[in-house]
Amino acid sequence: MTISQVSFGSHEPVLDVKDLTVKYIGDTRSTTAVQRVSFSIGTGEVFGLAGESGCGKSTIANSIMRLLKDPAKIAGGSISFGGRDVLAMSPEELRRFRWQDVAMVFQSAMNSLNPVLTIGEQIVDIFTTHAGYSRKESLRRAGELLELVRIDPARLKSYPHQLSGGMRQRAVIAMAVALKPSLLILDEPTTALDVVVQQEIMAQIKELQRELGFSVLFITHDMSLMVELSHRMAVMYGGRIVETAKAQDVYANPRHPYTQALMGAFPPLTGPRVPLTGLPDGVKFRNIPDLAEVAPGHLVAPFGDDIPVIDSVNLEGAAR
Amino acid sequence: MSHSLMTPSAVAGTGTPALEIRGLGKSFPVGGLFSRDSVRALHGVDLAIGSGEIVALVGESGSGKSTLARCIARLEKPSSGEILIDGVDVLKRDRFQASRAFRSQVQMVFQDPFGSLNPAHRIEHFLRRSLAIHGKGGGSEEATRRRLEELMTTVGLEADMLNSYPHELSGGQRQRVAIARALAVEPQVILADEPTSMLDVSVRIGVLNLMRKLRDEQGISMLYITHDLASARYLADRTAVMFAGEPVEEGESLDLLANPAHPYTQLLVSAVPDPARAGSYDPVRRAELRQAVMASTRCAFDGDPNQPCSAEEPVRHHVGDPASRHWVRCHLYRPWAAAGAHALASEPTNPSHPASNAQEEAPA
Amino acid sequence: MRFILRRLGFYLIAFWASITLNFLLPRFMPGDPVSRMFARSQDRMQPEQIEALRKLLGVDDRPIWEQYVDYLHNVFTGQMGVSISRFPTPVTEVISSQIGWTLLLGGTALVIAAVVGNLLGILAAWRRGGAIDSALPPVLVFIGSFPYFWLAMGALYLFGVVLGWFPIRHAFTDGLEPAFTWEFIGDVGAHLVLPALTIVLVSIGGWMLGMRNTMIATNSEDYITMAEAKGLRPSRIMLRYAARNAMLPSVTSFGMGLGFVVGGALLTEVVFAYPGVGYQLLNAVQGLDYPLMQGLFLTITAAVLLANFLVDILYVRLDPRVRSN
Amino acid sequence: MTTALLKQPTSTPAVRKPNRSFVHGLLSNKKALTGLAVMVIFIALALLAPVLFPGDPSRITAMASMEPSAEHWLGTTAKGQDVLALTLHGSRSSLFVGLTVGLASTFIGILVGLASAYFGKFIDEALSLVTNVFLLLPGLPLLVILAAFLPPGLGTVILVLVVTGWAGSARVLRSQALSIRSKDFVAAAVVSGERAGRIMFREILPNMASIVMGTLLACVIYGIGAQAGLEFLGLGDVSTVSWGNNLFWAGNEGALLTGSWWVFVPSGVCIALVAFALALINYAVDEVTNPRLRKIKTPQATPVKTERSAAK
Repeated sequence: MTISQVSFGSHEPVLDVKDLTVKYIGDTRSTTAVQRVSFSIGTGEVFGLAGESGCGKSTIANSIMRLLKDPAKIAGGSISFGGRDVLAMSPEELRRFRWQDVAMVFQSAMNSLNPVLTIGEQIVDIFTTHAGYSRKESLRRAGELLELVRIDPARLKSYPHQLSGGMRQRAVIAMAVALKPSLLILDEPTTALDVVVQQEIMAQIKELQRELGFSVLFITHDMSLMVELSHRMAVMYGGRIVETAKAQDVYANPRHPYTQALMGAFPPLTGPRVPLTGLPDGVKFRNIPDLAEVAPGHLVAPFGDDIPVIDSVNLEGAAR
Repeated sequence: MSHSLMTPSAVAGTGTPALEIRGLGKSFPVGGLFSRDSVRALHGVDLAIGSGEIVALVGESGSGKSTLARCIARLEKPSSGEILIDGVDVLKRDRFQASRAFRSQVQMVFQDPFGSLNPAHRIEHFLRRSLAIHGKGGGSEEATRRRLEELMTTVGLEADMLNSYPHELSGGQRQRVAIARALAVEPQVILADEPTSMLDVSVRIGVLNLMRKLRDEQGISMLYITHDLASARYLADRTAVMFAGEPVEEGESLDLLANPAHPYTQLLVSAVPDPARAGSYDPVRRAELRQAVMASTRCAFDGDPNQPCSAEEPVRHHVGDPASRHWVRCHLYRPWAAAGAHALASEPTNPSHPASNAQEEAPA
Repeated sequence: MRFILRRLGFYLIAFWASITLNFLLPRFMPGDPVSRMFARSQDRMQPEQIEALRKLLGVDDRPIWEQYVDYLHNVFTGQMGVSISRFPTPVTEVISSQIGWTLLLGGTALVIAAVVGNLLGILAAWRRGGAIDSALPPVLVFIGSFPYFWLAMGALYLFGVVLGWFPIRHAFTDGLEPAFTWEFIGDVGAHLVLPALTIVLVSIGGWMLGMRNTMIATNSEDYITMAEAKGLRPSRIMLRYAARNAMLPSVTSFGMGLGFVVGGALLTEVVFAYPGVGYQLLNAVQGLDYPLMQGLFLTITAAVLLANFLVDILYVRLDPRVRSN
Repeated sequence: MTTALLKQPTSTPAVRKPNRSFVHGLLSNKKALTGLAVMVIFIALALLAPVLFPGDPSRITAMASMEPSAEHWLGTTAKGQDVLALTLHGSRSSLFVGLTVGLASTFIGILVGLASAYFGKFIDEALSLVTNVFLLLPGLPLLVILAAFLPPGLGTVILVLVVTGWAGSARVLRSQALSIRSKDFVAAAVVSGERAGRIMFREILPNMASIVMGTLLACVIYGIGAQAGLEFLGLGDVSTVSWGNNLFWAGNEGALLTGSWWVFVPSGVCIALVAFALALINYAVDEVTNPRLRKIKTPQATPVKTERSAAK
């Protein structure tokens, strides 16, 4: 199976994930969280990964940064970044790779900031560790970073709890671009925020991306947001990619029934009210096959005409 | 699918509303036992829900919409105001604790289906208790059993799930159980506090459709609380917008979201991602709106003596066709400008306004 | 600031409660123990001393609230009466000559146990399944299961009587004049080893496991993952991100632990005849010396409350979230 | 549309009560099993003591201060009592007091905790204040004072231990009850018209099973240890045979100074073993309910090193 290279940016992929498989090794049995997932992201491209909770999208993000914790283990496949094998990096190489090459914005800014250190200290940490700047120089640059995301540099002395949710997430974004990484992973960066703030954060990220030219791996369950922001996107279900194409193509012409259900889950804000259905409760897809190309750059996991792929279970929420 | 999507509730609008709220206010004390400070969460809320009508209450977190629901459900004690069910003020009727009579009239569905079902009990327990408390079991064990199975079928679940524990069900299924539990007491009004926000996106619509079906088939009135404008538009006949503890705009859902009159509503509408409107984002326009509204803790013009808002309470203006029930409460609204693009454009905000350089301020 | 004031108010209430308890005990206990005491020691006392003690302990015909006001007044002016067992020394004098030894013993043991225990806990949590994590906890929990006094007796027997490495009783050698000389300080140190060691041994396991469990919880916080993603050095993540946060509950239990250490020190003092307030308290109980008992209890309570207050102030320094609200 | 796909008959799932998996987890935990085994042995010995050593264990049966021998397995005291008989009979009082104190303290803790959490506001403020005051008053000195004023006896010992011991459990149970109180299912029960008592005991309490058990174990440990301490100081009921009293007499008769370690060791080791066994069960309860604390398995040979160790 190949992903055809319809990258938005250059043809040289920044990130190339091939057949990635991640397993959770349990006491008695193991579950596969991600199964043979492949995709690549070109320079300056925004690649979206959509799917619902538990579909494995965050696991992929953590695999790329190699942040998986027990009992999750990468059981197969490869991740290469700018031609380097991420999975073969030594601890020291890995430490340098993190944040300098790939930075990440986590879902909840409240939880991803250390509550007992000031924002300033947490930014300075990055500079002193990676760039070897003096404390004073680091502080100066930290101030500049905050200005970049339109936060008053005086806020360097604030603790996370003293900032509003939106400000905290902007501070995290400032941290993420501190070392000008070539890839930024956004793991549901706005789910905890209100729409108005969400809109501003996304605008901020777009602006920074235009300015600094990094690539983005954008993870969300909000299809509308994803279609608005991404160049290309993939839809995940049960640890597999079920469909991948240009975002506008997915929006205009979703092929897989699951993608259609996701699209149908967001009623439009304009036009007439039409009945939508979404996916019935307890419906599950099983044994999703590998992707096949249905149109140039549009790959879909095959499903039978009579859709036998769906069966009903009532225990799917048990492992939330 | 025979949903009456195109007919926004013919039943609504006449007779005594099923639920009416007048001047409801709620303040929370802050600080310790001896502190007299308080935070105003709700202020002078008026709202009416006709029988068989679905009204959506939209707003961001902190706008007071959940507090309102909890006050109506009498999980919180309102500081002032009246709650009328069929024209009777229930706050006066049972003053200290909500009576069972009240509980059988108003039910609530909570946001988190993983938190609203006690993990220690089987599904049957929840429904059986609701039936037993309010004497809706039908007298005999057989009748109760039949009623239980009927309830499960109504919400689209298999009857044999009655034996399951909540952790064996998916989020969507649990929320259906929560709805069945509310239905069991045969209430007049169901308050649904963000019933879909914790569910997987693909099953959200299913729960909304179920709510609509219950309204259509059983004539239950609903207050649908959400931050999701699109789902409010999809489900509700009317929509009210909450801002800083007060409803600031209300109207037929389609009309309101197509022609938002209050700057806050405009801001909300413009912030919703909608691929169909891709590219409609206008930073200048947004900055203007943002400047006008700011963080949702208070109106930007509150406290500015030059603004009429601070000097006097804003009054309601009708928006558009006088026959419509669309109103807005904002001094900036100019009825004569309604014919134009949007009301705010005719009144450019002053750049030196004190709020203009205040980003969202941190909570103190 | 508000937090500190609230805590201060709470400690005052707690202290008031213990004074009231002290006031009520001799007045409402069955069997009239106070009369027994007077019967035993009346001949040694002056009539006015007896009168004062009667009032203090409630053998008194005045209305109860009047007695109460009087009692409060006495406590706050330091009039705690005279000790019976060490007649005619005033209670305050007896206590002040002994509190220092308890502070030395309890303080040393507490600080060593808390510091070492917490460090071990940090290391155990950071290297889950490593040597420290798997071997140490069961051993420490087992040692911690022994009663303070039993371990003290065992240590006394083994290292004092059999091996003769350490002195077996008192805080310093009899006949040695207390002074700031190396000889005296060394002597005090030698007397301190066994009692302090036994308290440390019994209490260290609790510190270690407490810290380990909090640290494990902290390690799964998002900000630790974020710190790792930032590519910070592991030692920095462990200390400034994980341990710095995990120590907050430990600081709170440090305050709570004080009360237990005072209790443990009491038993240990008894075994080693260490001249602290605990040993004195037992002597007072055995000698039916109620004034001294009351004085000692109030002093111990006050010390524990004060120490807790200091810990609160420290907590405010350590947790910025408390500071701002 | 997709409704046709839902026609799958849902087989009735093997229903498993959540609490059952807790018990199951406990029984498959090595720590818990060890602890339970030790406790079973001690309880059996305590029950069998009158059969094994009929009559008053404190009567003088042999020469004084005899070393352990075939006749007296654990030797004799300075008075000539059989140490084994004293130890076995002592377990009866110690276990009884420990269990009684544990149950009573936990019961008070449950009442205070539930009332505090459910009613909140003024009731919570008042109860918390009382709890915290009791928690802060130094335990053993308070014990000593109380024991000194009250008439001696087993009842006094139990009363005094409950008075000083309930606050700790109340605090733990309150905070747990508080977090359950804020769950939506409690609000849902209120909305459905349930009464306060039923909500407290049928909705909140069942979810606290593991923490109640942990508190109970901790209280029993406290009861046994504090009773021993009190008796060692001579403040207990000196006429009963218990581990604490055995140690009190051992100290009084100078067992250590004469080198009769066999008088002093058994009761102390018994206290430690029981406390250790209970602590083991307690830690096992923690581990079963908090999966993060479980022991990490030795990583299997996988092509990629574990992420965590690679990160260091």
